[in-house]
Amino acid sequence: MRTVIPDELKIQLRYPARAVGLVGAVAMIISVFLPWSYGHGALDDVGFSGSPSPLQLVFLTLPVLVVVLLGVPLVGKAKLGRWAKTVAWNTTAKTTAIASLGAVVVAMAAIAIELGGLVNIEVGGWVAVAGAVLSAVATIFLPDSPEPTLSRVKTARWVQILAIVLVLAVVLFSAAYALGMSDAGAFLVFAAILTGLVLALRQFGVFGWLGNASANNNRVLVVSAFAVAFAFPFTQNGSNANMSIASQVLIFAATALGLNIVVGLVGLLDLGYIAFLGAGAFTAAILSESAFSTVNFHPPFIVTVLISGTVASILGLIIGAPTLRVSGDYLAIVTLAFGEIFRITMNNLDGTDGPNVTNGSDGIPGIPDLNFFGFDFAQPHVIAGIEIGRFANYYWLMLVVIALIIVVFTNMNHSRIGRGWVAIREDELAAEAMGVNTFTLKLLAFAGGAFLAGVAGSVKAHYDVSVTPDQYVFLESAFLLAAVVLGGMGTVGGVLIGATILKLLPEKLRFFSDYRLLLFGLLMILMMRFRPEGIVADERRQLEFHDEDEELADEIEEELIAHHGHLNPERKGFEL
Amino acid sequence: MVELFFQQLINGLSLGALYALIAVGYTVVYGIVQLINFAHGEIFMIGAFGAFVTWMLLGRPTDWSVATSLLVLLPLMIIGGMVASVATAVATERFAYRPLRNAPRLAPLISAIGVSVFLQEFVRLFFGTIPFVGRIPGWPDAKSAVPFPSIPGISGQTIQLGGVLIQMPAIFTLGALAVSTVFLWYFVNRTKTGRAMVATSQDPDTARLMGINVDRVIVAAFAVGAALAAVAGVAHGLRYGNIDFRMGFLAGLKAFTAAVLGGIGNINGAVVGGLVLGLAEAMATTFIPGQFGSSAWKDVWAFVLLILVLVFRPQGLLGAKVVDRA
Amino acid sequence: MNKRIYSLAGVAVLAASLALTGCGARTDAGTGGGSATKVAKIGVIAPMSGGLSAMGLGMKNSVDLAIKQANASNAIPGWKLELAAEDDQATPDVGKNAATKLASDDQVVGVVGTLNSSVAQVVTPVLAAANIVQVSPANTNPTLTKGADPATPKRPYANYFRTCTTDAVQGPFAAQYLLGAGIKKVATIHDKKAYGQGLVEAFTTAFKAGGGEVVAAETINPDDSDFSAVISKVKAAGPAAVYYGGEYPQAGPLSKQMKAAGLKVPLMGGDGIYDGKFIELGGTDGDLATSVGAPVETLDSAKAFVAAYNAGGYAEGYSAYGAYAYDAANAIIASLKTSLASAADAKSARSATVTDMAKVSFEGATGKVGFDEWGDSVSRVLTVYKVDGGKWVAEKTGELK
Amino acid sequence: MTASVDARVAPSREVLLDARNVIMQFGGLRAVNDVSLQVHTGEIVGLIGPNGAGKTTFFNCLTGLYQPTSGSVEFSGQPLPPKPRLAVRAGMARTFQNIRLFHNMTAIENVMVGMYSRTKTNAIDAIFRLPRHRREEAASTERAKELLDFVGLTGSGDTLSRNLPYGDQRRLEIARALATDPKLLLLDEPTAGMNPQETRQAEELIFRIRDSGLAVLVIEHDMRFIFNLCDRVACLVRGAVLVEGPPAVVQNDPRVIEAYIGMPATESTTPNWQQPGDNPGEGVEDA
Repeated sequence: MRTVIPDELKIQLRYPARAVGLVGAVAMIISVFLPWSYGHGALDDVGFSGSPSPLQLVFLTLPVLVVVLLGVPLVGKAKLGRWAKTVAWNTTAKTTAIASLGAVVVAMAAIAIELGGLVNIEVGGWVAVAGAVLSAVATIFLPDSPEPTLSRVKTARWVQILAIVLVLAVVLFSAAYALGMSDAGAFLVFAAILTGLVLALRQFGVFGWLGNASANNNRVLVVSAFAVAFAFPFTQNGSNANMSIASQVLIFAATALGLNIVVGLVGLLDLGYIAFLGAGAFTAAILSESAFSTVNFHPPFIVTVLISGTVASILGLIIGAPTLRVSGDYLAIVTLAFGEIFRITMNNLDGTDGPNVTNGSDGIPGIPDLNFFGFDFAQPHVIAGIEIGRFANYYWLMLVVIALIIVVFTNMNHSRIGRGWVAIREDELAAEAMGVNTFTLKLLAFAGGAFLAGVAGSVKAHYDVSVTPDQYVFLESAFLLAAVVLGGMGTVGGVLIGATILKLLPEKLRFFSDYRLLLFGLLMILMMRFRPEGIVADERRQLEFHDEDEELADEIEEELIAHHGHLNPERKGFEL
Repeated sequence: MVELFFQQLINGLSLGALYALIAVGYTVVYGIVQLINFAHGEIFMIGAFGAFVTWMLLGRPTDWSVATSLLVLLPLMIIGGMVASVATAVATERFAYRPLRNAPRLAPLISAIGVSVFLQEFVRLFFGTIPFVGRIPGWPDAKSAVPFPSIPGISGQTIQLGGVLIQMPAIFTLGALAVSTVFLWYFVNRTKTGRAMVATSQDPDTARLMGINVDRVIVAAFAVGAALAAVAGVAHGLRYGNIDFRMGFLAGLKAFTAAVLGGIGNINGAVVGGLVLGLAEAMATTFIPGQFGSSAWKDVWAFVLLILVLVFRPQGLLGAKVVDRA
Repeated sequence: MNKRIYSLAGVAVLAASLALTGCGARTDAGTGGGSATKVAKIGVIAPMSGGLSAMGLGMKNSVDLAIKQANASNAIPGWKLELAAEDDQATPDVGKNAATKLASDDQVVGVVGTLNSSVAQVVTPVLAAANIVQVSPANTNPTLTKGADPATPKRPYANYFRTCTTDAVQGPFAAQYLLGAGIKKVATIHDKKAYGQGLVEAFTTAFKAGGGEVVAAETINPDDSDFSAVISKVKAAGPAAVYYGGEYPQAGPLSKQMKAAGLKVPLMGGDGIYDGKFIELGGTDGDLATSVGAPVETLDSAKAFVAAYNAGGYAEGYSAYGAYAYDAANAIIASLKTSLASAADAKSARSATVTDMAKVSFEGATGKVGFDEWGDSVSRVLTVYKVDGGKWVAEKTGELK
Repeated sequence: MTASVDARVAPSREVLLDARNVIMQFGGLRAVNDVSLQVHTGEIVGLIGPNGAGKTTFFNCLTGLYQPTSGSVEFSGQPLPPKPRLAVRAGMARTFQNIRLFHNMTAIENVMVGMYSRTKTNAIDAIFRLPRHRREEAASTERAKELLDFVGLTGSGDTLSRNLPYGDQRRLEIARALATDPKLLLLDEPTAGMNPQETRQAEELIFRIRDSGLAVLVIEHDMRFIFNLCDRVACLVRGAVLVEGPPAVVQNDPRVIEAYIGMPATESTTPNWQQPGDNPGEGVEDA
């Protein structure tokens, strides 16, 4: 964040700026204990004095952080020792102050909209606004700090592990908290606060350090991430509403991860990917014990999963074999056409326009719940005194599926095949000239991605109870692609985040649902324009999209070395 | 059976003419920037809505004489549609594609999907609305299909030729295609911009060195494609009697198929490809026996044709050069 | 010195905040805290955004009207009814989340919805698991009440009811009308969706049984705008009328293109095309539609509904299914009258509400409201409407035997 | 004109590459006109010629990128497979005139891609991390490091190839080609853009490659480089072999001198020795 204010002025004003910034932050802290609104219907009821709402308490972290960032340097550089340069005090203070202003503005806007007009904002709200403006403006006048070097700080292993666990715990509770919100305004304010915190911590250098810490403790990170995800249903107190959303997020994410192999690793644009999910779902539905099933063969689910994946990957081969030979641009359109062929065909195999396989547009409803050796997915189970309902059962199953997909994705990526894929993406002709079997590898990616989608589809069929062709339209393919693009092509974490955002936001912001697609289209355009590598950037991808940026190239190389040590194949990927 | 054949021939040709008019846009843009302008179907849709708006602004004339309708109303509507679609296409190029010209090939394609969804939704949500003010009284909203105005002398008029019934909108579409092709030929071969387009399509770098403003040429390509798409939009409205915000998706996909069929990058190819595709669809529904001859399968046959062409003759029927996009 | 200033400031702040404590403490401001009346909620699951939102919002408003009327007349003493509306965006995934949300709300005792049969297929199991009664004003797919196999009907979900009639009633009524009008040769076209296909199947069976001949049976793609190929084929068969199973967005253009292509015979359809928009999009004089119930003008209860709805100040019209939704809500309320009477809280009244539905019977906005052993509406009164002078005009009202 | 088989080569050396009467026709344009060339084991052969003489096209015919219109190419006594990657499997590796590294991969990854055709790990091995995967991965890493050392890129393994200096990129391309374990290495202008010192290093590197038992076929413009380096030189002009023989002979052949001094003006007017498909929008003018 660079501002136009001349450096000399900044140095002159550094003391008054710091003081004013502190006053503003303290004002924000005080405001939390004052009522923000006259009515009680706004956000999660911010109309009390002396007893802040949970949201206000969360908000409190921002001004407190500002106070710390502005206050600590006051104790003197000498006392801080090496910490004086390790973190970017001033710039982070500025980011945090601006973020608080953003959060306050969103909060006030929400109050005004929910209660009908700015008149509903009480004194606390105005104090918060004033404080936020004050501290934001003041911190802009602080001299810029040098780049933080926190990422290079060496710490003990247990500190790193502790930090990872802590971060994941915070993630878990924020997720649970955010999902539990019923008020869209409150959700937005929370999202604004969270975004602000993340930006501030990044500025502070925490993410660089965390990145290294997690690279050094890859396995700990992965295991604890799954532990946290596994623990999530226990935070829901038996409520199904959020678990239903959470399992849909997982199904969506699993499919997006499959697409990520094709788009993210090999660089093939597949616009009909939803068809593979559909193929898996239809196969599983037809093979299930549903009364509407059109065949008389009902194998156990484990077999069904494999058949579904296989059917999907055969479709992948059928569509891939002829088209992967032609250029990549055509592939996008051909896959799109294939997606349409799939949907129309499923619609037509109804006994009128073709053999009766899918019941046409009625689809196959009444698919029974899964039952693994007596474990009935339909029934709630009580574990540790907490009721775990139907959706949580599917959530856990999907978690296993996702874990599997991540293992496949990562292990393939860090292998001879993965290198071949990246080489194809970088320069297909050169790859072919170096002996890489480009066609087979592309086909493998296509069929493999389809297989994973088919597996996800087979679970989706049982989870959804009903499978109809109109669930598998082009727009869904576009959404999958958006999850990959938004999160970051070629990454696992990014795609998980992208999928979560794309599924969660519409659920939480239902009042906005009419504008959902409009924003979605706009988002795709803006992402491509301003951050094509996505939220979590894959190092290589970032370079491809910023081809001319040599500085970035050096930076990323440094990171690559820092993260992966150097090329030690044993440390990448997971053991099975 | 013979009558049915000729009837479907007419149906297929006029449907194909519609595809061809849209397909030209894909082909011209692809020839110059190697970009599949995924949002071109939406440009076609906006052309139709532009013509509709023109009609509304003219005071929704319904009782003009045949001569005035054909000589004044229809040309005005076509021009109105062109203004809307060309403006949209140029803006799209400027804001969504131009900044990505040196990005990896994936970027503009994804951006194009975004544009496509955005334009559809924009029309759906805001047609007949003034932002922050509200709906314009008396204007239909575009959330479902909007009835397209009838043009006296065309709408509902038919010509009987033996057992074959030819509808005037079909004749209009075929005529529009013929006129557009002549216009295009003239534009490409006889105007400075047109020749600059050809030069740029063959070697953009050299063209730039020769003093051709490549940016302008690209804009011109988008504009030409959009203008023809607007004509197609009017033809669609006359033919089917209504327009809606989703009409561009399938039509765009079919038109792209037509462009590939004829050989993408080849203008004549787009025209031929469109006509062939239209015929194939019409004939498939009539002459494929059994359940698979049902019209529910016609889109499938069109797309299967696309895949077959790509496998066996990727350069298309008229053999445009296929760029090795390795 | 510094410390002193800080503590002073702290005291000042504390004092200020105490002074502002006009709003009371967080603990004692509960949710209305009404001890006299308990709350029960009736949910609505319908598309409230997207292309079908007009119908969904009409449903929601009509249910709202029924609830307001019940509260005003104190229909269930000791209880206050509330509306809990959820958008399903006409997609199963979203609908399922909506149903799950309502099912986890202990105060919800019944749900009116959905509009789409495909959404009902995922919503009903969720509600069934929670024993919540569901009354759909619009689902016409027979399998929802009679199971997969029409030969051996089996009711899949005991909590599912509907106030609209199924395809099995409308199709035959249309067949009888056409036969009665002397038309023996028809072509059928449907849009392959559950509603249209069911309608055409029911129509075809009845029409053939009555001695008619179906000379062509075609289908169209729901998102098509070009019907010329189908029309050419149908025209070649020379029917005296075309029976169309589907909804007005396709039916209007289809009728228009039929007439333009020289196939100048009436197009007949079900309640899916009984809408002003059909005429706007190309429906021409002579086209026919069947709709459930007697015409609004002839039914006092219907007139009362329309008047109350218009007086309610809703922004959207009640649309095609408003009256059915109103009846559905009133059916639930009727059942609640007995089930809630003895219940301690809303949740415990859920199963009783389901069982009591069978006894519900009253004159609703669409005619007689009641349910048979499958949960289907017992009303079999239908009306044939005809486009005349650019308007729908009631042609014939009767009961299907 | 047909080039004759060079009789001076010791008979003990076997013929590795045997191209006979290769013709490559693009539409009306004959880019390679009846060229025959042999490369023996352990030999460095140079291919020179003015711009547009068809050198790279001929190269592409040898490596399976183009299918010659007529003529035959045999490698180790077998007909050359028609695909680049099969040519690589057969033992032929190449570099590119304009460097085509995988720019956003590290140097060592680039080299490991070169080993693709010599490794066997399949998807199942990779997913389940089976012993074969571990074994091959370890061996590949080891071998890649050796190769980097060999070409003089010790310690640059983790550098993104786009960040390497120009000369190092050329060397990395050679290392990547060597990773395919070839019998014959084809270098397309390996010293283009290099300074004299780098050129000397490259020369030395190519000698070392030859000494390790590989045959090398080099396209070059730098006459001094090629005459120092090669055992035999063929001069290609307008698609046909003009002279072939030991460097000293070719160097002094008046026709070669004439080709280089007298030709450039006429050659530059026919710059179309490329795949016709390079002109993407050619169809537009058809309208």
